[in-house]
Amino acid sequence: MNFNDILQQLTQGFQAFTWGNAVMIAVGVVLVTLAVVKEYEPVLLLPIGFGCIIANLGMSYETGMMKVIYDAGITTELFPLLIFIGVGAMIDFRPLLAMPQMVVLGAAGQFGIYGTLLLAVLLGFKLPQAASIGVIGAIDGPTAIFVASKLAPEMLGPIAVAAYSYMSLIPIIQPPIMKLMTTRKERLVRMEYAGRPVSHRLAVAFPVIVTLVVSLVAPSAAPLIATLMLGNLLRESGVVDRLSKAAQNEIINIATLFLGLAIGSTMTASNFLSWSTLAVLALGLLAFVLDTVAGLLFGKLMYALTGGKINPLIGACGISAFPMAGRLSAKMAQEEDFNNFILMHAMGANTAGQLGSVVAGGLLLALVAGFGGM
Amino acid sequence: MNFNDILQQLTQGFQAFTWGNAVMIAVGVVLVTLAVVKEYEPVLLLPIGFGCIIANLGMSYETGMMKVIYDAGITTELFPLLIFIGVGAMIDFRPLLAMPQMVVLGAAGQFGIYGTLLLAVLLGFKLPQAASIGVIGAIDGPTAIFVASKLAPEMLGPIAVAAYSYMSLIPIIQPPIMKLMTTRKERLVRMEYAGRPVSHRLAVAFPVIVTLVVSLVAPSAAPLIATLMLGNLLRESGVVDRLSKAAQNEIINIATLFLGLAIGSTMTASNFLSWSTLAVLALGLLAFVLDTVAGLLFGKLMYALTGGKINPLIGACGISAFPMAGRLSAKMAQEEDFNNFILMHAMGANTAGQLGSVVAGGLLLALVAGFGGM
Amino acid sequence: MNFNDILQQLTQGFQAFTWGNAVMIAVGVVLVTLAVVKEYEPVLLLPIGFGCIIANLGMSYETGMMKVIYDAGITTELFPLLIFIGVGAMIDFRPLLAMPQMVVLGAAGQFGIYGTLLLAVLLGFKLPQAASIGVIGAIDGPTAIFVASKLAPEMLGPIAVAAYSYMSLIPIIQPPIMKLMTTRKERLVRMEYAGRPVSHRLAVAFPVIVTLVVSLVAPSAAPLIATLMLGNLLRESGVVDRLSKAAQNEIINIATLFLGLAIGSTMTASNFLSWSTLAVLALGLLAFVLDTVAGLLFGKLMYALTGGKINPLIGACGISAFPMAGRLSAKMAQEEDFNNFILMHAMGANTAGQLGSVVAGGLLLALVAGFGGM
Amino acid sequence: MSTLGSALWITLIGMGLVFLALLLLWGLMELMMRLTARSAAADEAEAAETAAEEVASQADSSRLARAAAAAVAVALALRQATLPPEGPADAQVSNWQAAMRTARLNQRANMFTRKQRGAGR
Amino acid sequence: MSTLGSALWITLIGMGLVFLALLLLWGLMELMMRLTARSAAADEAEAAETAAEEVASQADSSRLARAAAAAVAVALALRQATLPPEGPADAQVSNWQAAMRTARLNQRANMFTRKQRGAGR
Amino acid sequence: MSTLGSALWITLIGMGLVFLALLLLWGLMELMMRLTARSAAADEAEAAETAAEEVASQADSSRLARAAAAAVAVALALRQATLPPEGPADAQVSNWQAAMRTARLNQRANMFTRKQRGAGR
Ligand code: NA
Ligand code: NA
Ligand code: NA
Repeated sequence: MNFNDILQQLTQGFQAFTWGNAVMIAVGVVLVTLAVVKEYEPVLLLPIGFGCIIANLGMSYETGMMKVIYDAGITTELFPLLIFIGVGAMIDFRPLLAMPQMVVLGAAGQFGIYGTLLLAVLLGFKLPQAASIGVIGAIDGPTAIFVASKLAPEMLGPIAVAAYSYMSLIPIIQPPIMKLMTTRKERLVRMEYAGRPVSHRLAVAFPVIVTLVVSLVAPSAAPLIATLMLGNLLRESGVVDRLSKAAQNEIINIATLFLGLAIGSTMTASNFLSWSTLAVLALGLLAFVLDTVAGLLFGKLMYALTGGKINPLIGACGISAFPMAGRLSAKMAQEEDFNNFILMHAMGANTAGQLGSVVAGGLLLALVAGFGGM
Repeated sequence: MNFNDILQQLTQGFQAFTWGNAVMIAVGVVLVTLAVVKEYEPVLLLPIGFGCIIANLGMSYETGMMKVIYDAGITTELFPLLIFIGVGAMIDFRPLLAMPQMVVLGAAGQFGIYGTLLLAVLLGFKLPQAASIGVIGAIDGPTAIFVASKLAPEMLGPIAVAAYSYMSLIPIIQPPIMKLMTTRKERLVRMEYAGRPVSHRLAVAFPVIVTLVVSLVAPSAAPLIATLMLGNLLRESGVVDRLSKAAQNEIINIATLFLGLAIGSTMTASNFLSWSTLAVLALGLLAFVLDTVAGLLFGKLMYALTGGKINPLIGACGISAFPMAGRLSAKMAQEEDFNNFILMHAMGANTAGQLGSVVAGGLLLALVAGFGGM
Repeated sequence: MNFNDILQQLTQGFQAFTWGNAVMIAVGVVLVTLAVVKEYEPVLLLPIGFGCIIANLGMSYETGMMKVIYDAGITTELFPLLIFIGVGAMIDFRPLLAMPQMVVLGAAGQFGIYGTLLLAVLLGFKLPQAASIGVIGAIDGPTAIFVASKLAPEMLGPIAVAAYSYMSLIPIIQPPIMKLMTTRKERLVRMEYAGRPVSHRLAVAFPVIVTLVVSLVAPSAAPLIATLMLGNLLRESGVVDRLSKAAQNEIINIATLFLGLAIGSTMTASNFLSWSTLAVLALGLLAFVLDTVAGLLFGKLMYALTGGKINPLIGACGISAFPMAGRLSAKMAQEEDFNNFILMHAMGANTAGQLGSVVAGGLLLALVAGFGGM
Repeated sequence: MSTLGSALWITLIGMGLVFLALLLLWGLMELMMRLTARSAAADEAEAAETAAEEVASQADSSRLARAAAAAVAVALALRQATLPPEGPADAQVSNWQAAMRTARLNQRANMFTRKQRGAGR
Repeated sequence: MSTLGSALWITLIGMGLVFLALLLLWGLMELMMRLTARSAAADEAEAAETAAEEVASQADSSRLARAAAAAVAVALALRQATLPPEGPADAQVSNWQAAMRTARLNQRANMFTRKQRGAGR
Repeated sequence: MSTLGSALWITLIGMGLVFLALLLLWGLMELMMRLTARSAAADEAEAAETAAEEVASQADSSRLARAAAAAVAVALALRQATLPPEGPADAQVSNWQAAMRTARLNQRANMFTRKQRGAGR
């Protein structure tokens, strides 16, 4: 027996502990605090924060339990896809079907991805990393995680943190931009909800058709769109309540908890404490702003083209961030005029943004591969 | 950079797409439609149909997410077994315990398996494939999938589709045969439900005893019978409500969804579009018919032996297809005579058929192995 | 074709069956019976018993389905940790926070671990095996399984059976010791529940702080304490109801069912039928007794030091066995004096015992490794 | 090509294809909406009818029942007046569907509400 | 041997063993039913009693209560008249069982109905 | 060293460290309890207030309402009298929090109570 060995065994927790770990634990505590006190996307930020804390206490994604979870759900890409099955089962695409012209806003809301990518490249990031930063501009958690885990897994932590933090900050980030870029007259525009009824048959066919089209046009987005639409099909079919409820509850809850932990477990001091993390956080915020600006510009364009029949505020929900952005736009319009209800239009644009984000994310994967970025 | 590469990246969805894929997508759409509009076993045919669609859009069981799911649940045989835990927790074996003579019908209802196997061999199928086609005659989804995934995984798609489609068509397939093979006098037989009470102790002991007997007699059926009986034990024990409910809800729902997707993902054009698929579909239907005929013949035999005390209609529930076949027989009897309630007898025969199917499936595995078929 | 081959295929169930298997099946039946009739920890003993039965019918953890489950949840250590997430979400640490002096009893309740370890070494067990037997004295299922699966996986079956059986026997094991070691006067001591209010903020911070402290002091306990505290954080945060409920239901139920089965599947005749199993069962009982005695001694010490303000009965809940031991102490006090409510104090000591068990288990792992025992 | 050049190309092609894909979806959605307009109207009418029945059955015990049902029926009639007459094929549910639905409902009821006989022991 | 020959043998042996296995189960079930007939009768009686109590407690507030309880009791008496007298050992639940059940019920109640103190914040 | 020697050392070090770790936790808990005493009192007061409101709203329809509310308020006042005055910053919830909570509640409501339009078909 050697007392040195024993002492080492007993103090290995302290020996492995570095200042970097202490800083990262503080970061984790901040994330947990934001989740609990400020209620910023708590279902994700709380597990991410806790995962970050334990990653810096020796339980990172490179070892033990967290490695098992990381390999099972992130390496295989399963967790974001399982979450998408649940999300799909919660989305109602009827407003979009009734007003398909909203897709324009859903496309416009993706400019931030590419604008951010360009800026990241200018700042010296390599193409896959720049694209992973850009995908924060998809403003959709599972898409961002799916793309980043393929292109730049080492940056998954900061990217997921940025994506979810800013998403929960949308009620703070967007309103100033919305007020700055629209006139009061524009914000007062009332829109009749044409209310074209959507048949049950079409509501069921829609997820299948979207899967077909997107899988052909952007095959890299196929897993994302297929799972999102599978969830939606379970919902709209009306004949598989058991499965639809499993998707909206068991499946999404368990996947969310372990996705959050697994992402947090990548936030070790060596991975996270670098200038690139700061750049990711800054560029991620920029992506949100660019998306909003582009969405609003297209909203104003539609306002002009329709002779003032479209309230440009709904441009801001093309960014995705379903369903927060949709609700916020409707709320902003109501603040100007209490009797102005544009929620259905906003939700149409918002679900279009969801589709646009998935398509843009998939194309990004294909383009980076095509340009030799991988 | 090479624009050819990029173009190829961007158009790979279209390049890989073949006419066969288009046909298979149509097949998938038909399955989804049958599930939604006709409500044919929707919890399975809807995921199978959707899995088939995405398999032909590049997401087959050989790659990516679907490979992960396929390997996790089909290669390991876990999904059908998890489903059986849930099924076991939903079965009440008391009617069978009160009338154990019903096992004769549960054995008779397995003739279709072997009759179909013989015919398939005559048509030129090899033994393992013929046996996999025959096992459609077990008329029990998990058993068919368990056996086929071991003997002929390449035929899993058509076999599962045949098994579940025909199972949902039982109210259409069986009645003409039942009317043809029984006289009105036979169908009018009323049966007193002797109603021997079954003690709690026996209801708990039964799953353990069945596990023992079947595991020794047909060890290849051990996983199937063990999981089915585990579920039943959870149910009958009355002391583990939490686990029994988990089996009947979370476990079976999640396993069903992903089992369906995984089976659908094997239905690629190259796997499915062949004469053998047509043969499987035709022979599978035959297996259902043969099972029903054999069950009814034994029903008539019991009618004769008991001096007319057994209504031969219950022979038709020996085929398994729990619980649809049991309900259908009872309904047929009531159509002849509104005051004739034979549901308990029908359920006795039906649960016997469930046991018979599992035993027959296990023996089939052992015999094919013994005859050098693997 | 060779009829010998076929006969062998068909009778392989009987051929592989030994007298040892028959004995072990009887053991499994006894466990199931205890679970159902006596209601001894049925959620664990019923799956363990059933797993034992099928392990001796050819479905052990070394093959097929049970191997898949064993590898997925025991080899990876995932099942006990998932259970701890659920347990954490069910524990309320407020009584302990209001009376932190109770930690002394939670520490005292771990003496049995080390006392048993010493005795096991004296009986000739090697260090890792002796430590695994000792950890039964943690009187906490997941801790015992976590430690034993690392130090002596071949003894996992008897250790888990001892841990859970004796835990359910606590209302029989503890009362005589409690009566023997305390005077009626001591048992009549009433304790005012000071009722210092615990702020929401502290209730949320507590799991994070405990994770930090324990991970540094006993890094081998980090996975156990991290999962327990993750569950508690989900609960106390109050902002992630979905996740907290998933932890308390889906996650813990599914993990419990398969943990039980997997442990049962290690109880093959060759693993279980040996003198060491008897030694484990005897020493495990001793561990419970030693824990209780040590806890009561420290309870009496506190009674003396506080001038009779502490009811020494609560010493008996320092052993862990949450929440049974806590309830039992309170019940014993009430039996002496119907108006004596010490449940809050008992729960404080009981949750302290839970923490003490995890810390002691982790230290045991580190010390056995440090002393070259592995 | 420089990384920046690649990035510019990616931006150009990427945004172009995003718009293309979504405009394609627009076209398909518009097409499908028109193709299913009739069945959509039928669905709406059916839903309204169901709602009317529900209101009637809920209000059954009071005098309000007939008034409420009438109100819903009027609203429904107004709506339907603007729609093409619906085919009878779509309005009625097949026996088969009814049977399957009943079976599923029974099954579900069994699963969840059935009293476990052993549970009382 | 030809594949067809094998298939015929498989059919013969397979169906033979299926019948054998199920007939074996029949024998076992019949045996067990007879061995447990007494305890089954006791279980039934207990269940009937519970039902009677439930009816009584549900109907408590009305005059129907005693009538209903009486009806169930009569039905029960008629049934029991045909059964062998039950042993007292089986009818009463041990203290131990009662304690464990209570504990489990408490635990369950705690799990699901407990108000999370932090939740109101 | 002999195995028994190792075992003795393990016992010594192990139990020593268990006590050390738990005593360390004691110290931390005591410290934290003191640091958060003020906020704990505020939480309690808030909880009491909520309870009072609940009692009031539940008893709304009867005369008991005001009496009950008064009783709770008195109990609350007595409790609070012994506490330091709470800062207003802690008592009021920020707009941001209110918005997020509402959003989450809406979302939850949508998820679970929303009628699936297709379901009625
Ligand atoms: Na977006
Ligand atoms: Na069958
Ligand atoms: Na302990």
